[in-house]
Amino acid sequence: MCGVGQADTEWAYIAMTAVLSLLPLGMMGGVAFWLYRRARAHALELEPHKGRSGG
Amino acid sequence: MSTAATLQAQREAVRRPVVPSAVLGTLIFVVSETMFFVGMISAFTISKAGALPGTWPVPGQPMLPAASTALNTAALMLSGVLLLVGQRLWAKQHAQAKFVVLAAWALGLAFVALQGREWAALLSQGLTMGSSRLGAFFYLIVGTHALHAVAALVFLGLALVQLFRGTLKGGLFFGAQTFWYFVVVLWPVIYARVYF
Amino acid sequence: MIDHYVPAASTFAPHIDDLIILIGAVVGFWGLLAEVVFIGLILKFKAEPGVKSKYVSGELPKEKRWVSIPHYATLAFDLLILVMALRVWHEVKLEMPKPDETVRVIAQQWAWTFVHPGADGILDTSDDITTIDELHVVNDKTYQFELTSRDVLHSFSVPVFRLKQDAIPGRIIKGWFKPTMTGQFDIQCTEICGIGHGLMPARIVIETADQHANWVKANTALAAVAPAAPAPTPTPTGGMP
Amino acid sequence: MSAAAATHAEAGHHDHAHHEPGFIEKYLWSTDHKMIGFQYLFTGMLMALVGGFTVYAFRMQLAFPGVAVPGYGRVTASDYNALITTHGSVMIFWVAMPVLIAALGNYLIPLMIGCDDMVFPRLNRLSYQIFLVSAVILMASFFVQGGAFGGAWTAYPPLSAKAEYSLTGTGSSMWLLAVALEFVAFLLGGINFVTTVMNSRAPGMKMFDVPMVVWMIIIASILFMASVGPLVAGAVMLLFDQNFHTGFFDPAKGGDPVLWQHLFWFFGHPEVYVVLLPAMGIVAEIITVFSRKKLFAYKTVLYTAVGTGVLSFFVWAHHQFVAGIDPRMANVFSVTTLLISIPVAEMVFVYIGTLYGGSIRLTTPMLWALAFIGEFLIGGVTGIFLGAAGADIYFHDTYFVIAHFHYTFFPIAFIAVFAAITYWFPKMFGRMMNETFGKVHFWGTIIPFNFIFIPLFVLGTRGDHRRIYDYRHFPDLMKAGMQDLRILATISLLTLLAFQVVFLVNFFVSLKKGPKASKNPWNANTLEWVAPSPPPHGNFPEGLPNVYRGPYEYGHPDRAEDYWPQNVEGA
Repeated sequence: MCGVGQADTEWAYIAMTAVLSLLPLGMMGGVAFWLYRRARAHALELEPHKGRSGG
Repeated sequence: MSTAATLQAQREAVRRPVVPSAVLGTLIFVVSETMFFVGMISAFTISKAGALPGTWPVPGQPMLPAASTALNTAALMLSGVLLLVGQRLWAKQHAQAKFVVLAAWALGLAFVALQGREWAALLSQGLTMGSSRLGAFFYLIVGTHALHAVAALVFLGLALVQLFRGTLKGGLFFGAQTFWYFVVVLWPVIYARVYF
Repeated sequence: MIDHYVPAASTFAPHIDDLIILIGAVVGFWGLLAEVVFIGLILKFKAEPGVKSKYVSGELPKEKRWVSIPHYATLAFDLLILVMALRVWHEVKLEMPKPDETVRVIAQQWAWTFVHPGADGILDTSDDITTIDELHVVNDKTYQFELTSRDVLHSFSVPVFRLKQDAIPGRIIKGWFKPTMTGQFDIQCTEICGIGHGLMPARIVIETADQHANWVKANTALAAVAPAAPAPTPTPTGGMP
Repeated sequence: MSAAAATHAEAGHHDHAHHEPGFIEKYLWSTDHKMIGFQYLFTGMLMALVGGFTVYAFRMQLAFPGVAVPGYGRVTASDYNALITTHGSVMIFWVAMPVLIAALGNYLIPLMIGCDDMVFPRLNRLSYQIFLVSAVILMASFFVQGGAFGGAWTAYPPLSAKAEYSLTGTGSSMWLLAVALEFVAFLLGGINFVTTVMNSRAPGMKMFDVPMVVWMIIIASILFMASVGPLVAGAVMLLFDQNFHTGFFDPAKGGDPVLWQHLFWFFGHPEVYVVLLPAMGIVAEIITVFSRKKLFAYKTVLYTAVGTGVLSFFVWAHHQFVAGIDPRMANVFSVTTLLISIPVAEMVFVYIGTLYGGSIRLTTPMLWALAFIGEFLIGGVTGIFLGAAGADIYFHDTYFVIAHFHYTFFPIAFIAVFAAITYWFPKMFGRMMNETFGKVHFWGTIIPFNFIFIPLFVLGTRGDHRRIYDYRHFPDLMKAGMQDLRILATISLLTLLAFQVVFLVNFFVSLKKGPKASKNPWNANTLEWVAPSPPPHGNFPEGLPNVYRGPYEYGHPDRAEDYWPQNVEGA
């Protein structure tokens, strides 16, 4: 195998790739899901305080 | 002018949002901020992993005081918990709420002060931004966190003043709280990654 | 197609060319088809007085087929391209055949330094030959190169080999090539490296074993008696076969 | 009084002696979303002139090396680097982003979702002000010692980190500061967009009644906000490296130069989709209106946009195949890169499908929108060559790459924007643009555009590499015909630039003298056409519209007219 720099940084790069790519998607997905649930609750005219703990 | 009045009424009718705009705006801001910190922390991780054997911890440079920082960490965590309690009490319009929030704020201030003392000690031992990679990353990450902590304390302080005057509105309190929780939750991650 | 203009002078160069032609054929066909359908639809459905447009939501499965079938076609052809592309990638960048010789390539602002192993074929011995902006290799020999940089990022690109690799200060990056044709060609720096980036041309000289031996001899002798008599710089001959 | 007069005054900068009180409050300190949109639009247009001038200067140098360029003078090696760097950064960060997202987002979002303004109008004003400061800093960097930054728009360290390498110490810090400020500006704007669409939609407007362009701007804003953090972190680190002698990216101090590339491209690739999606949205609006057709599979378009956004987080290392990363990473990133072609291709199929059975009117906006699809398709398919790791070894950093991304970015930043301006001009300024001039400008842009970049594809396959100011040093790159191709590209560029004068004349003359536009000159469905042209402060003087249906009900069989506005009641 060739082209590799320091072998020790490999895992760090891979971990960074995974974290950097997945975290924003997870966060955005989480916010979107929470909003979706809030919106549904809202539409059903449930109590407005119901979803408060999520904030 | 009656058209203006109807418009206003209509807007009120339209804007019955799922979540208050302030909440949503702050939330999105926090997501971006998280990515900002994650960028720095992952840069640090890579840099640390790429260090040649024997160069980490940096020879001749002081070790980060992980043990004494545990105290700061505890102060910050407690502050976060107290603020959560304060929020609950405030929501129930409990009279004690303001004192709990004040305690949370004071603990936050203590955290910043203790961090400042730690920085002074490290600087006097020769750890500066230019002295080594550890120093550079330490002051960058912890410094950015400290700036956020100070900003959050300012907002929380404003909310606190209004709380004591009895004029506090939900928007400011919520924004300041969210920001403070962000600072609190972020710290253990930084502590675990940078100090050890 | 490409080797008509840029000779293919390494063992893997024809494979990269074939890959490019394969991709060209696949995406060329589908891209052209899409353009034809697209322009055809514009011409066919130009507004005419009294003709109302069709009401198609595109949500029915029957209508969605028009999108989903090309979608699976895209997937299938993507997979084909991927398999071919990664095979070539592995050959060039991941496999490392046992080298006959190793050369060191050092980039800096704004010149290339090449360290040849000399007569003994081993680097870091006293008979190493160091040249500036000129790399001498032997046809049909497998070379490993050790690439590094002294200051900023550079990129070691030999178009006739279809080879490219960035040089990074503080790291030694290894790679390989095996020339298949003699001649002199460009080496280019393809990563912007400051104001002299356009002034970093080097040449690669691919010689026969005899020519190379002569060149090594001349340069070793030159190195040994350097202060005494500067021998004329050997001009390696060689041309396109 | 009218928005048209306002923007004219702002664009001309000669109306200072104006009788209306509070010029600054009205035009520069306004919190009205439309005014902020215009501020972004005109700043973007001004910056496009800067981007156009830089490309003129360096293309002339490439075609006629060493000859003094008329209007610029001799292009030295350091000038050349500064020019290409400025061209790249200006066109992406100060033209494509502000016009597509900030200008059109600000102008269109409140109008299209039927509300009176953004939810955080003062945040919006602050966003523009920060953006303006960033543009001023960038332009000022031309006049400091050493000149503007010349390390390419990707700013790879160590070249960008140390003044002794780049020779533009101040210039590179200013460049970095400008880019970081610009990101802060768009972050504020993005928060505003998402919150507004979530919370201020007109009564009755469900999420699936939101016009596609609004969706696309929202998805793009979310992508931007989620990906920009690491780059801002990197920018701060690089600024420290430049000015405080830290060694984050300096190998001599144990830093890692490749780290910057990761932080940069982690943002840099989603950025491509950040500008692509709004352009796709604009095209969706225009092709439905002018082919009088419902958008083919609205939800599919939406899902492919979300899918593109999600995948865009996993493709960034394809810019680094030969940059010294672990070569095994290419396996993963080749796969993801080719996978992202699927949702994008599907979006194009959907648009082509929308044309089927339509009643197509080839007005100027429609021509631009169709040209976008046709040209972007070429940009898309040529990307496959670069995503396939094996072929990228050869093509990386050649003119093939340049031609490829200009076939995507030119349609995004110019073709789609011209489509948008010609389409929404009647709404923005209350007057119609001239169709003949519009068509002359269209053909005068599209034809030379192809003749600029097709030669570059050929040059790229012949090994011509990027960012070289004088090819005469490379014997293999001066072989028969290669210089002719460079000259052809440059002459085509000159033609293209010349035809932009037609646009500017058409734009400013129509602004003053064009025939008055009615409320809904194109018979479109979306809510902005319910407001007067141009809309007054507060947008809907007759009250906010109620929404009864989706935005693309064209050619409905139950209706006599072939359109059915969203706010018109009916079974």
